Amino acid sequence: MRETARQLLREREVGLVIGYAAGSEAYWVTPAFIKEEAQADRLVWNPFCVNSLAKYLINYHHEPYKVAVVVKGCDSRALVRLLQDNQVQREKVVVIGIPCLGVVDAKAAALKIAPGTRILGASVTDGEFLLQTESGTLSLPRGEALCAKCRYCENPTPVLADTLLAEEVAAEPAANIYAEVREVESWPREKRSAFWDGHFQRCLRCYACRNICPACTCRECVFDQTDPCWVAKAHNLSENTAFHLIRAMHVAGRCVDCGECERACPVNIPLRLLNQKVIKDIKELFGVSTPGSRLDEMPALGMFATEDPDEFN
Amino acid sequence: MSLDSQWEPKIVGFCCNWCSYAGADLAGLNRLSYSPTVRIVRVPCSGRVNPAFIIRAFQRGADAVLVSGCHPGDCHYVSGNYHARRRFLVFKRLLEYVGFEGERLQVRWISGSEGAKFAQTVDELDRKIKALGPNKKMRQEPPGFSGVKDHEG
Amino acid sequence: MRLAYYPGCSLETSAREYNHSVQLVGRLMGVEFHEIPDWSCCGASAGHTTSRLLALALAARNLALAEEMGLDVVAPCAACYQRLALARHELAANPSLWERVNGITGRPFNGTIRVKSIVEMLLSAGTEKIKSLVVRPLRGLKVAAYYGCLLVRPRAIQIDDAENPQVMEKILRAAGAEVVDWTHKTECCGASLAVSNEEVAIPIISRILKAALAAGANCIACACPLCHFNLDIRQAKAKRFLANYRPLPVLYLTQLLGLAMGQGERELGLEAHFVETRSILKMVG
Amino acid sequence: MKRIGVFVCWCGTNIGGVVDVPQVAKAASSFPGVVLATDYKYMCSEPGQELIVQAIREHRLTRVVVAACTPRLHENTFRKTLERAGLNPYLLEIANIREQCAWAHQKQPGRATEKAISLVRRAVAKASRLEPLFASTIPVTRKALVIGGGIAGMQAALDIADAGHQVILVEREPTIGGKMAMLDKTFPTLDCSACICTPKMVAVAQHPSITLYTYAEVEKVEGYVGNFEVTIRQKARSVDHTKCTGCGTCWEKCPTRVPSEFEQGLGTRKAIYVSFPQAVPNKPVIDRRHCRYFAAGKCRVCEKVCPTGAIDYQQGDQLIKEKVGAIVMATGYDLFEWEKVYGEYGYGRYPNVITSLQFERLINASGPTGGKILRPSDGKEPQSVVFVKCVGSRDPAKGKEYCSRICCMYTAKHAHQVLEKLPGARVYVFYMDVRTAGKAYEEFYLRTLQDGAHYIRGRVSKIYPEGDRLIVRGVDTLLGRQVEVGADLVVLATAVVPSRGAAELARLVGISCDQNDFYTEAHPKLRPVEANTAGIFLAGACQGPKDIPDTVAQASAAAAKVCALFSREEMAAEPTVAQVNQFLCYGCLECQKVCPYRAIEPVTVSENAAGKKIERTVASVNSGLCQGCGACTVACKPGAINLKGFSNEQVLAEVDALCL
Amino acid sequence: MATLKLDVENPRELLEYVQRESGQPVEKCYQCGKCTAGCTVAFAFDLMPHQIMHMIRLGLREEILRAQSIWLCTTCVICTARCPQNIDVAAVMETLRILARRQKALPTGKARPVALFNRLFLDSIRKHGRLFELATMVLFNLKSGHLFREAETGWFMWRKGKLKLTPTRPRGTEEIERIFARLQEVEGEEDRR
Repeated sequence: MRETARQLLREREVGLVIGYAAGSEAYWVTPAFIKEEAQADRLVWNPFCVNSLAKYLINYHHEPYKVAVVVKGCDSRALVRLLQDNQVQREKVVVIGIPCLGVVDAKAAALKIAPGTRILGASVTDGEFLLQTESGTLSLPRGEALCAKCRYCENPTPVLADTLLAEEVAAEPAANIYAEVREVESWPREKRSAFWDGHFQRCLRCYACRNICPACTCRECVFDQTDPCWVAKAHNLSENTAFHLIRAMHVAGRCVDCGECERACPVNIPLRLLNQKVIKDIKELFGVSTPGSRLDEMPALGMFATEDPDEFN
Repeated sequence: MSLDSQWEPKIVGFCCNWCSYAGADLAGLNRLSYSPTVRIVRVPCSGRVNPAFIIRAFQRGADAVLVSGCHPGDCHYVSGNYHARRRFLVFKRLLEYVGFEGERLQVRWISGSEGAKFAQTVDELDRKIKALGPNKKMRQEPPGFSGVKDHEG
Repeated sequence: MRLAYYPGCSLETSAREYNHSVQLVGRLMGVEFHEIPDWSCCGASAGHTTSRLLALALAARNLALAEEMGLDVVAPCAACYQRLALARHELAANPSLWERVNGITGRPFNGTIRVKSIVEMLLSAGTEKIKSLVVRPLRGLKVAAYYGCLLVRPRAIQIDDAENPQVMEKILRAAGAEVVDWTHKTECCGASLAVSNEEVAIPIISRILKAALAAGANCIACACPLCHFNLDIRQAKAKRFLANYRPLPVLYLTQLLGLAMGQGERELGLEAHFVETRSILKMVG
Repeated sequence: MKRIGVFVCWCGTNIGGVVDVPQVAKAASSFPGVVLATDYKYMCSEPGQELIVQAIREHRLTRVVVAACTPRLHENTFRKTLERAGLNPYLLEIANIREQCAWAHQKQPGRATEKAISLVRRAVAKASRLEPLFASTIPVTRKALVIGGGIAGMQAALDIADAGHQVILVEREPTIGGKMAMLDKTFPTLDCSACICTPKMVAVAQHPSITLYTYAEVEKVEGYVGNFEVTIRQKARSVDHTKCTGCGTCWEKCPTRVPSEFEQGLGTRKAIYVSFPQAVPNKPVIDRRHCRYFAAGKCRVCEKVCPTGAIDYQQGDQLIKEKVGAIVMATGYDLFEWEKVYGEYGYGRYPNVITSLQFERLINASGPTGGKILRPSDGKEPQSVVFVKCVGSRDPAKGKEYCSRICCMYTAKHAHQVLEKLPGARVYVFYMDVRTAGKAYEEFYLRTLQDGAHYIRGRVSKIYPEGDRLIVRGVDTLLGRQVEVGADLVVLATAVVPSRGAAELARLVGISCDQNDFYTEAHPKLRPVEANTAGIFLAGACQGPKDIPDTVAQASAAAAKVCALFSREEMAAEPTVAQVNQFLCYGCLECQKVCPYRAIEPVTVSENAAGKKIERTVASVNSGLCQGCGACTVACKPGAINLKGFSNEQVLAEVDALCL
Repeated sequence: MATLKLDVENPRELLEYVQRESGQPVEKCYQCGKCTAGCTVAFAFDLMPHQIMHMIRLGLREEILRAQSIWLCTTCVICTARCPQNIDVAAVMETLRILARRQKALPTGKARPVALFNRLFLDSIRKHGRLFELATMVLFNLKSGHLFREAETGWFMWRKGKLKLTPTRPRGTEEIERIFARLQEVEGEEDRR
């Protein structure tokens, strides 16, 4: 990765490389914005590189130079969506794709080790996940340590990349990706209602979910507008629910299931469970793929087919 | 029904100007009597109906929402109802998912000649909602907040 | 290629020569046949005209047996092919019916194997393969390829176009024969009525013979023992309806192929036909 | 502060008999912004309107609510009332308390009154959010494009040109005339088709206001009603028509013969050719696919013999741009390709099974047989001719579900012609129904029956050769018997389908097609000659199967519509259209994808961002094209695109008011 | 010919039954007659396929179940393949034949030997698992009263070794018997309903 970045910068191919750099702790990586060849050594790739970097590209939309960005499979879907929404110009981006075996849910991993033990590093293989700590290497089943979104990954290999930094990783045979959604669907209505009320009640309306979302690229979000006032700023269950429903509909057909909203949520609202519901329905109803999987497939709610299912007769 | 018999549901209807609004007019013209609980907002096309409007209705105390447009293939604007169909297939499922009774959002294709269908749809919806009782989900407390904001000056 | 083999009732008795020629030609082409142990009658027309469930159950039992062997099944008899293939199609299209039928047979069929007709089996190796095996090209033969009604109808199981199929012609051409373009190749021969109402069947047979004769054919190729029985044995009775009758030998597709591949008339059972086949042998030399 | 006046109408007893009108007015007077609420017996009457005018002036009203009948009835009436009082007409909102209140709830007057109050509250809420709207005007280029040079296109072009407007007529074949030029006689009058068609062709060519592009296709259409810009591709003719005199030496000497399209394959033409002797223009083109020089690099015979040096092998395609204000689609029809699906009729293998259009050529005095009915296989005169109707029509399994409408009549004509030209010949017509709706049509059919044609009610299941004849096996459902006829010639009345490429052209032009690819009219009853895109009109069989009189009528109707559009230099556009707030728009262009009218285009705006000048793409609505459906407003996440007259703010206010 | 009384009871009952059992939209039939036109056996029919389709709509149950045509149909499926309305006419004929059998309608004329042969054929399968050609033929001749029908054919086949004197018995005959028995149960139950 460093070599690729160095080369791109050296040959003035790009003016900027967006990648990951080590943070203050091993399990903490931060976005890195590398402009000079010499700084390329700061770049890292490890199973803690959970965040999606694609959205940063928007900030460089008007810069004269090209930008290189590091993407995992899920991030590449976000990039595709940004391209489809004309938020990023393809010819101004160099996509460095990383076929990925899954990234780590640091919170979950931390629960597996003694409190206070420092994490030194981690690696993921096909079968297991190895966590290096001060007190030795710990092996965990992948399912227990990986982010929820990595348990069933549709695109371990980026759907779009100019260079791939490793061998392609084949997608697992389609498992029941939406098992959790189906679980919630199967509950009685009252239980569903109470479940979501409970979560929405706690929403702080901090908009972290929106800010991190690669599908949210509006110049001024409806929730920031006062006239018309789509949703009042008041913090109560009604307004919070309205906020989440409108948001879900706004990202319907655009949400690429990157899980960043859920990760960013300070009060742990299961937002992926909400957005996945819409993704699942759209796929089932209209026979489309997960948004962002294909550059030539535009958002499902901007299209129609006369033979779409109809239950409104 | 355990509810106070005085309670009448509040139902907001969105009718497209070309088919369903005309269908509603026809129901009146033919003196078909139907429940007065549905109050109509005229929109040019079912494709104009933003799910956010429906969310707002529920917030403000509507017990149900009816969205009605031309039959698929008959849209005055060629394809508006096809877009509406996609949106509401998804939106209705989402509402049910977060705990709404599915009956509270009805989407129906009613043509300008289907006055009887309009009346029947309204009555059926009225009956269903009376059986369900008032909607509490997402309702603002206290109800009756006036969203009408004066805008001049 | 390994295939489960479903001979069907006729191939055990009245169409033994078809059975032999299929096995001979199949082996030459590298097919390994595994006869389904304990196969039973497919029900033929009596089954489906009596009860839909019965027809499905009789076919499904044999499909299940083949499935237990883990092999796709070939049914040389066109009638058996149609019954088995159609049953498979109908079951797959109707899960609740499928369940009922599995309950009746007590031998669940899961739909994991396919049914092949003899024509598909022969063509699956490609015409080049057939050409490579031909040692005695069928020069001089003008063959009317007769499909009858069972191979090309109904749509769900047809092996080729219903009005002007060409797959048998492809095989025959590969064997060096000339094929005639004729008009009655997919008409029904009336076999299901031949026993019970012969007087109805005979005019039907004569229409087909007439068309083949008019097209200048000197023999008919078929892939169904019922058609064969009708066109061959009943030719004597049908000829009184035909003004310009000359004997028209009726051969199984595999017999013709066998001849082209150098097999002897005895092995192919050519002597077992009612209408003399010697003229054919003379032409091929 | 808005000053709203509420006017509640009694409509005699229509409303007043059920709804407590004074109570509604009283309730309305307390709604926010309402400065006057009053009632009157008949608000739409002259005194009623005068009352509103006076009130507007007296109370300095800035918004008006009328609670009366449906807005579909009197919205325009009251808008004019407002205008009379000097108020912008769009500052009106109507509460429908008749159709959707008084009439529907006659048995519950109390509830009806309650609902009426609620509906008025809604109207007041919306009224307080109304903004004045102004109808914009669009300049109109008074020049029309007609696509297709058959009888429909020619008629439309002539009518528009006769009205004094410029017309551009584009035809993809080397000659105009279309299908009608191929026909022998026309039903039910049996007058010669060429005799009425060729004069039209000449008139088109000579009309000073018509510019004719033959051997040309429309390649691109941009713009909107009144302001289209079209690109026409003039295909290379390889003949310089300014030099060519049409003397005919080249096609006499050309050594290559190919089946003639005009003769439907029954005759031949040369590689350099005019389609038929009366072609317009009567100058040849080289069919490069078949020309020896283009195929093999040798020959050049035509070049050698041409006395004027008009042959130009180097000629390339030319692109021509034209600005027009209206487009007439007149692309006509083709015949259903029966050879691909009707195996039971031989898949086209039997030479004596022909289509009815081939029959037209066969019987045409200028056709390949000089008008003698001779069967293609051996040139013998047929003694028995069988006509089969509904081949591809009324056949969902193999063809089209619809009735092709013209076959019954032309088959009757063909049957008549056979009996007239071949005395003693036998004619059988297999039919399902005989449909003769049209002036003098039934009479014509009955005459054919009297001529001796045998009409057999039933479909044909199989046609096959026996000897040198064809056996037609069908059914006579009236006899309840299977029937067989020996035939020397079988004529199939094949379905009428849109001409090849019609659907692609529709996409290019921006109109829609039905499931059969016929162009969709804006309204099946009331706007049958308009496409759903403003400024585009339909003529002839491209909209659905049609005979000549209907085609000509529709062409003239389309021309009248064009002339109406051209009657002024500018046209007014409805002001209730979408509008983009460019500050909010972030350029995702989802709105563009849902717009059925292609009214939304990206535009680039420059602005200063953090001290830098940047360029940004945003959506922009062409108010000439926008019809105001509002689909775009829902597709727009930030609400940057809004619909005037039905804005987000207004609808939300209405919802709020209804929920009170 | 006798006048048909069209005012039958429950005129839609037969139509609905046939549509349900055959899965075919008989209602879509527009009487073009293409089924009859192509029918292999139409020359021997007493009622034409298109007439039967029409009669189903009219609910003329008696007339249809009395028809020999429904037994003479060879299920060659030409009618189905060429039906412009995509109706599987052969399946409709089959449904009627099954209905006739279940309703114990007595086949007459040419239909009798067809029904007899079908029964003997199935009896043979039930007993032997496979068709025992010789016995079936002999029984058929006995029961139909034409003792020496096809004797010549039989002799020829005997000479060519194409006739077996004993049935080949697969080991699964009990299984076949069970299928028949279960079916009788199931269908008996349906008939009672």
